[in-house]
Amino acid sequence: MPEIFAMGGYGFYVWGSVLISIAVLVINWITAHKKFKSTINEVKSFISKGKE
Amino acid sequence: MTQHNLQINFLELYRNDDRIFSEISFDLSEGQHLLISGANGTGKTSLLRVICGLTIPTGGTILWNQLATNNINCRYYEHLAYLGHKNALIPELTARENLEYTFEGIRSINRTSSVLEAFGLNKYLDQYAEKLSNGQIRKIALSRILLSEKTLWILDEPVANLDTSGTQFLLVEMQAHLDQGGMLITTSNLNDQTLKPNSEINLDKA
Amino acid sequence: MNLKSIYKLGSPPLFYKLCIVLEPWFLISSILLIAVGMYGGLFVAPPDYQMGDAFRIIYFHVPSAYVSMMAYVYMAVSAIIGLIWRSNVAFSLAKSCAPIGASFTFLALITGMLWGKPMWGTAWVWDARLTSELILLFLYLAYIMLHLSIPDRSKADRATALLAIVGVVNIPIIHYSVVWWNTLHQASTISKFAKPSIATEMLWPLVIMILGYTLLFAAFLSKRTAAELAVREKRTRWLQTLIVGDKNNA
Amino acid sequence: MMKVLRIIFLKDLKVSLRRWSDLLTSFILFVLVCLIFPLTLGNDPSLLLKIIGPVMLVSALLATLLAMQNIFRPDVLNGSLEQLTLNSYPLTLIICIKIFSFWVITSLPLILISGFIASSYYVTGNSIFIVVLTLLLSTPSLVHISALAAALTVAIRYPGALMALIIIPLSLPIMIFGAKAIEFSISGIDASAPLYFLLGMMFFTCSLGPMVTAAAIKISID
Repeated sequence: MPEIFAMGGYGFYVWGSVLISIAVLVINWITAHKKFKSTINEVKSFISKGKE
Repeated sequence: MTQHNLQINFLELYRNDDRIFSEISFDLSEGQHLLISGANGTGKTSLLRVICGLTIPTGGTILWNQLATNNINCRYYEHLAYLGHKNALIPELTARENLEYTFEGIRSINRTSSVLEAFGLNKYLDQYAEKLSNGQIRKIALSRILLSEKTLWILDEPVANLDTSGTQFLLVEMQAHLDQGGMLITTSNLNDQTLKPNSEINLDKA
Repeated sequence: MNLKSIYKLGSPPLFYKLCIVLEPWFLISSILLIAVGMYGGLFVAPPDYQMGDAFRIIYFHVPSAYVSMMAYVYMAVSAIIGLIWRSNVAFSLAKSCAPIGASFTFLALITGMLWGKPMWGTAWVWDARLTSELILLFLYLAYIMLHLSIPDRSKADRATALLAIVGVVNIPIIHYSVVWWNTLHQASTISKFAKPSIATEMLWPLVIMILGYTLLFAAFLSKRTAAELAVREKRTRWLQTLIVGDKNNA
Repeated sequence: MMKVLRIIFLKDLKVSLRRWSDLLTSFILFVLVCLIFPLTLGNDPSLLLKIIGPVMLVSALLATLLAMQNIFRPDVLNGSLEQLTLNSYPLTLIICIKIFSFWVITSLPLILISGFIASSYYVTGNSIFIVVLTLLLSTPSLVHISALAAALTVAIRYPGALMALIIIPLSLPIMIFGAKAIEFSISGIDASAPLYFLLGMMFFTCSLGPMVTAAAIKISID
């Protein structure tokens, strides 16, 4: 198993790019999700405020 | 002269979800004067800008001689003269140059001098616009409207910061314009009846 | 799909529901595809004769570069549709494309530099494709900054749509002027990014990764577009019933 | 028709001449930036000959960026741009005239002085003409791109940084080919290839630029 991480000496670069890709994509997902949540709540409050 | 008319139906404008105005419909034909009244901030200026085509409304249509104005812009503007709160004068130019700047053709000389005489602007013609007082700049902007032979005049609070003689002359000119078959849309936030409009739209209602 | 149904697709309520429904499917399928692609790329594919195992970074660089380019073109097309038909759907699509596209461009840049380190010794080597990727990032930043600095939403939508159209017209010009400029300086280094005639077991993970990244882009896009559309259609009846109606989103 | 356009053009020239401070600052910036490089880099001819291309183009870009910030801004503030949109001539034509008058005001002096600056960089013979020709061909494109950026950011209070962020990526091809044209002519190679590209870019931006800028103006003064 360990030689998999070695990646023929370039382990740092390959796994580095893997980790960065996953990190950026996850951050992308989180921001998209959070933005969706906050917008829906904002629209909800706008609707309830509009109702009174 | 063909019979011009301006038709507006169900105009509405929302800006970032707050309603500026909605359900505005009216019909304006030659020789008529429409007054748009209402307190400050009820959307009078926005309504005028929408009619001029400067602002695109969220809903509703504007028809000039039964043609939608947004696709016949240039022909509509041939008949339109608009004066907003800003006096559209270039400070670096003299009053005379400002007057000539937007004219398409040579005005009849006596017509020009009579208007300028009435507004008492003759001796300020060669001064830079930035040196003139607010009232005088307003008069120059108004005289540009009076001298432009356009059928539809849209004036935003024309009598604001005008002295009495200027106001009198302006009223006479407006009446003359209406008699010659011109059309007029004005706004005023003080509900005086000096302008004697044919029809009125009040934007105060919610 | 005759024109009528395509036009119907543009109507906000249907598009909003579509985004909400499709988004989890896009996400699940893209995660699966990326998992398979990563496994194939990192472990199954044989090492490259020249680059050894470092070439596996291509499985992360090429898909993100592809998606970043596609995202800008997608943004420009929806900007054009938005300007012509003044449709809120198109404007919210264009606006939500920008941050996602920018993040993928950034990803492509980072993996490109990590790629350059083992291959050419230095991270930044002014390679034609990397440089035009960097300029693409600046085009995205210009779009996002312009959108943020104009307060009135409908004015911001239309102004940024113009910028997107001008940007997309200039992308090929910029790319080929950078390529021309690059051939003057380093005619020798053949960029490894050129479509290598690689063996099939190296190729299929790449195709799967590109597909996975595209679906991921679609998932993020539908998530953000739903949010943008909700903001723009706040006052409409259909949205209020939808928002108040669906409990699961509460 | 032509009479009115001539009136507008002369008026723009007169207005710009009266706002001479903007005209001068962009001209001075160009000369100063071209002056700073020899002072900081020392004056051995081989080095200066190498850097004249990029120096010329970059300072022309900075001068245009600075000068074009107030092409539309004062007119929007005093409302005269609205009057320009509300007349019976298409806005694209008026914007074309306005941009041309600004090009004459801000870029023409740069082009005229660039010959002298080139000779101060030990450039000799035919390539001084090439330097002037390169600037002549590249400044219209820069002016049109900056006008578009100015139109897009006219409604924003501090547009400086955003304008640069919009202009520089879009004007990269012009910078690359301009610098290459000068470098080719100095090192004796025939510089017609990059010059043809600059000519192409000039026609491209001068034909489409005003249309897009007019649309941007209509959006900004909404």
